[in-house]
Amino acid sequence: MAHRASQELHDGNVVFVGIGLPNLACNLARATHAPGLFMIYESGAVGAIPERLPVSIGDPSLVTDSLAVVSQADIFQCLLQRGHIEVGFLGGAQVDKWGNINTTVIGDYANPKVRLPGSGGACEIAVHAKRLLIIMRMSKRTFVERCDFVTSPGHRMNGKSRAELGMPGGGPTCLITDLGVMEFDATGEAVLTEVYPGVTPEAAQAACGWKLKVSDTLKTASVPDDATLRLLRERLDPQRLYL
Amino acid sequence: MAHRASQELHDGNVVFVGIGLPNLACNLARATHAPGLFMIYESGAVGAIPERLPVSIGDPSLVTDSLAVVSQADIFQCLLQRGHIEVGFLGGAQVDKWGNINTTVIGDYANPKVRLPGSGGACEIAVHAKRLLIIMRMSKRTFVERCDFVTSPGHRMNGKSRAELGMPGGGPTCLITDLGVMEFDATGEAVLTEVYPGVTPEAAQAACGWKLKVSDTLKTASVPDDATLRLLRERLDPQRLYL
Amino acid sequence: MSTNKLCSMKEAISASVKNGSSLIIDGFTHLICFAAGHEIIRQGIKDLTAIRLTPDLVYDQLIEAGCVKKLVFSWAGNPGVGSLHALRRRGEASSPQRLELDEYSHFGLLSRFLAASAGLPFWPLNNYFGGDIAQANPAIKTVQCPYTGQTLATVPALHPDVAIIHCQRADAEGNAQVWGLLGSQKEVAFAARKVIVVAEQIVPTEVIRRDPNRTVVPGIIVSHVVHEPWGCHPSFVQGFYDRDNDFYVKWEDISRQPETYQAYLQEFVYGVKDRQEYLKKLESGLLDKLRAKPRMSEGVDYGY
Amino acid sequence: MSTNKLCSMKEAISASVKNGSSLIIDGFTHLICFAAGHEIIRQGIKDLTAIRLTPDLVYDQLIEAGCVKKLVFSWAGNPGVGSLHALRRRGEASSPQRLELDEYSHFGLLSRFLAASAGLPFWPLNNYFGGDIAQANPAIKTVQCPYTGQTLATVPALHPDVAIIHCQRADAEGNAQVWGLLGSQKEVAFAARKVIVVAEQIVPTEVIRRDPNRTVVPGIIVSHVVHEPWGCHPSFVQGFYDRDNDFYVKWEDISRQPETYQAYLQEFVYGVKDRQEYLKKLESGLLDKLRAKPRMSEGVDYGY
Repeated sequence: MAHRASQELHDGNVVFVGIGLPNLACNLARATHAPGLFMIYESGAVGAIPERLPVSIGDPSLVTDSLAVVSQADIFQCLLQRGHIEVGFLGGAQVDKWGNINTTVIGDYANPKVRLPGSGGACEIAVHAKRLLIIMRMSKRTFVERCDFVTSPGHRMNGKSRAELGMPGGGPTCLITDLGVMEFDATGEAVLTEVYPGVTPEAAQAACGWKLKVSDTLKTASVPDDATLRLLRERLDPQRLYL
Repeated sequence: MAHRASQELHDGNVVFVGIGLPNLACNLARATHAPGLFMIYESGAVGAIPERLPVSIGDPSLVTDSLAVVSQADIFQCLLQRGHIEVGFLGGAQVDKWGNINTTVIGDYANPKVRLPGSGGACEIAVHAKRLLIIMRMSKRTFVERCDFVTSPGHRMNGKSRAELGMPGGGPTCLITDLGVMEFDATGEAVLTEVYPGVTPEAAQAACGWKLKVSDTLKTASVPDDATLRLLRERLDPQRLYL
Repeated sequence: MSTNKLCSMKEAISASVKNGSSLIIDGFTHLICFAAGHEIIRQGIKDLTAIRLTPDLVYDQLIEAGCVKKLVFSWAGNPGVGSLHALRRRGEASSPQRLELDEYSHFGLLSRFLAASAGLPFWPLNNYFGGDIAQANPAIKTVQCPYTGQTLATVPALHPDVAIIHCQRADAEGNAQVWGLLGSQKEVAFAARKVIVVAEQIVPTEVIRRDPNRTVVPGIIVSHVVHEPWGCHPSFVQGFYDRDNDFYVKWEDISRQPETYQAYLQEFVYGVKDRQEYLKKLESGLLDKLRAKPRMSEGVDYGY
Repeated sequence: MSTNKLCSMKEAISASVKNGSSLIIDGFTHLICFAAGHEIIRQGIKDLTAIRLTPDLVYDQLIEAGCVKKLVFSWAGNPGVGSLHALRRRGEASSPQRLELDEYSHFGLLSRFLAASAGLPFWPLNNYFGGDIAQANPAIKTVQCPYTGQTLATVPALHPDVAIIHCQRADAEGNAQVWGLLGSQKEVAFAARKVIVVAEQIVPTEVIRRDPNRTVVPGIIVSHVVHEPWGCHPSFVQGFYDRDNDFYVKWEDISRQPETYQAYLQEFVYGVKDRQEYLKKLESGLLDKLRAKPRMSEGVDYGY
């Protein structure tokens, strides 16, 4: 997933980097095809070039040798809300076919079955990033018909589109899973466009809680070559924090 | 005037220092009875201890050895609007009996006879400072029944009091002139409370465009002693920028 | 007016934090003052409204110790590792002692500090369209732009009773300098009614004055100054010590069960009288391992 | 993606500033880029909307040279000395060529930059009660706080077409570091559609990275970078050169009469091809007199 996600990051893109797999994918892209990937962290690091894989988005290695360190007010107001973030990158506990994401609660908000961490910066990233990448493992429990709580809005909320709601950012463009990749069609619905070698569309449907649209031109998703695998395992995440 | 004004500044006061005579008065207070006067300049210098008399409120001597240098947004939002400024200090081209000040135009705003510099930070200082000192030379031309333009509000504007307008600061407490000193009574009107030696209330009235209230207990204003004069002339303003 | 505000952590907390206070121990992964949280637990302060974007392990410990009535937050987890288990136990439907939660996104809660620090009653932000955060929290309202007619979200100003700000260095008057991640320290300090500055180093005022652009909190808004080296462990202080990532990982196991959690508090919080004793209890060699390898910036010229 | 944006002042101005552009050459007494203003005059650009809290001598020169149609400002004078005479001649009732004025207080105009830099359409401020500024300017409106019902003033976001930001040092990508007075440089840069960074020193990116907390403008929002030592004279650059206060005093006499004013422009602006030639025309010994006496700060530790 980290490898496939990294391919969505182009050299020179300004990326708002989240914790976990997004972090790994960004650092992989930077070590391979996108050395000029410009990484911004909600902790305040701008143009970070961490020497080690940052364990948290506030790791000291993000500060040392970054181009700028600014207040969180500047991150959210002057960079994100002002429209300077090209790519946002989120994961979650639930996602629906419109790319709405839940990281708040499983069950009822007032009386939750499981209390999750909450939004952090996810909601505003989903609102403002020019394009949003979502990275999540597939299962019927996580790819749901309707999120218990919409923390971060996707393409369509209670029947209303982003345009109708006046939302500035572009919304999700790519949903990267462990079985394949979905893109979003003109109505804002996720369409399976790639599967990993050996994965069938039926297997993807079996791990998805909604009736999955499948592209007519389904492709095979690219997998990492040996060099990339070595890079991931030996240099980028030797402690296997995310792999 | 600088000497008399300096006496309104108490040790430890947090003062928002304006250009010209206020600047000189603050530096005099700091050199005499108020060494801990805490000077903030709208340019961003906080806790400045200038080695020379700053020619402008953005002089480099305000930066060197100050306690903090902050953005102007922080000056106006976090320090002034947040209520941390105890004393503001303004001059002007016209003042009325309520302490309203004009530094914008003489004549009609759209077609002025004389175009003055404008507000700068004066309006917001008048709105937010806990107490405001005004320092101006008296004449019928400058102490007027009604200002041509109210740049910085005093105690009463178009018949409305500060309380009625919901204004946070305390308003003018002291109007220091070259003939004497006025304080403001409960209705917000200026009352002559002190005159310099040799000045009569009649002389003050002759230089004032409104019918001047005079205190029953009119006092003689303090004048600088020789040491203070020497300090002003030789050390604080040797180039006679303001004297 | 030079005033010496130096005191011990014990004095600063007992003078400022009361039962029922609203409190923020700020820091965004960086500069989280665990020493202050532990002292609050030792003093047995109750019914706190605990505020922070990212209630970290130290807030979870305050919750486990029974100090907290209400949590105001935007992301509650053990970053990169797992959950905050005391919070989780008190946040789910099955919990007998439910915590009051007041929940935002980062930008939303930050905006509450921005409003308060700027002396305004509210702050506008272009956010919360269509999602459920604004539905779940009635404090999030809207305002219409008087120019474009556009509807924007608003949050109300939040003025904590006490803010605790850790910094690299401060003078005895509380002029505090910070570098590396700034989080929302300036905003939180100006938002609060009372500010406690905790510093790795107490320096003469001349050191502060030599580099005034580094001052994040001016002493005029500070009431107490505490000298507490290593006061942030297991969090970090840029230029002083690294984040103790191993501890954050181990915490997942310690905190999962109430028994091991309480045992930890007994040993490392109740069982010590102050930060110095806490540091002595850490495994030998740990502080040396975490101590920062120097990476000095150069000075700049403030002359004229 | 390392992009080299270095070019001459001539190239930066001709690529960015057009007839009818809205423009801000920022700086609050500190870091006012006279070199940029002079180049705009030489290029004969017309109908500018010139924006700044404090239109200084350089804006007055732009007005005298006929480049400006509209001035957006909050305090227009020669600080500590007198008037801006070109502006005054075009601002009073008797003037044949009246300038359009859009006038605020400092806080008001600054708030227009704050709104724009934050990507919001307006900014609220607690100001303008009872006075005439809001009466005279219809752009100042009000909004009601959704929590307290309190009425606050608002100003609309202002996005200049071009912002010119002078700094002590920048790299070739426009990552700009500033110390001393910060004015509203960060806000103005983020507010603008296009940013030109002018630097006393161009440094390798490694120098910027060694002290990231000093970066005020990140290169990702910068389109052109100009190396222009002494580009602010007679204004000043902390750590490089002092304000030429004698010039500001002499200016009162030079600018009072259109004849002497035009003669000055002929000699020092039209009569030179660039900043280097301007510097050569200054009285000998002046630069040495103004050069800053060093007052170095110490470095801080960014290690971990």
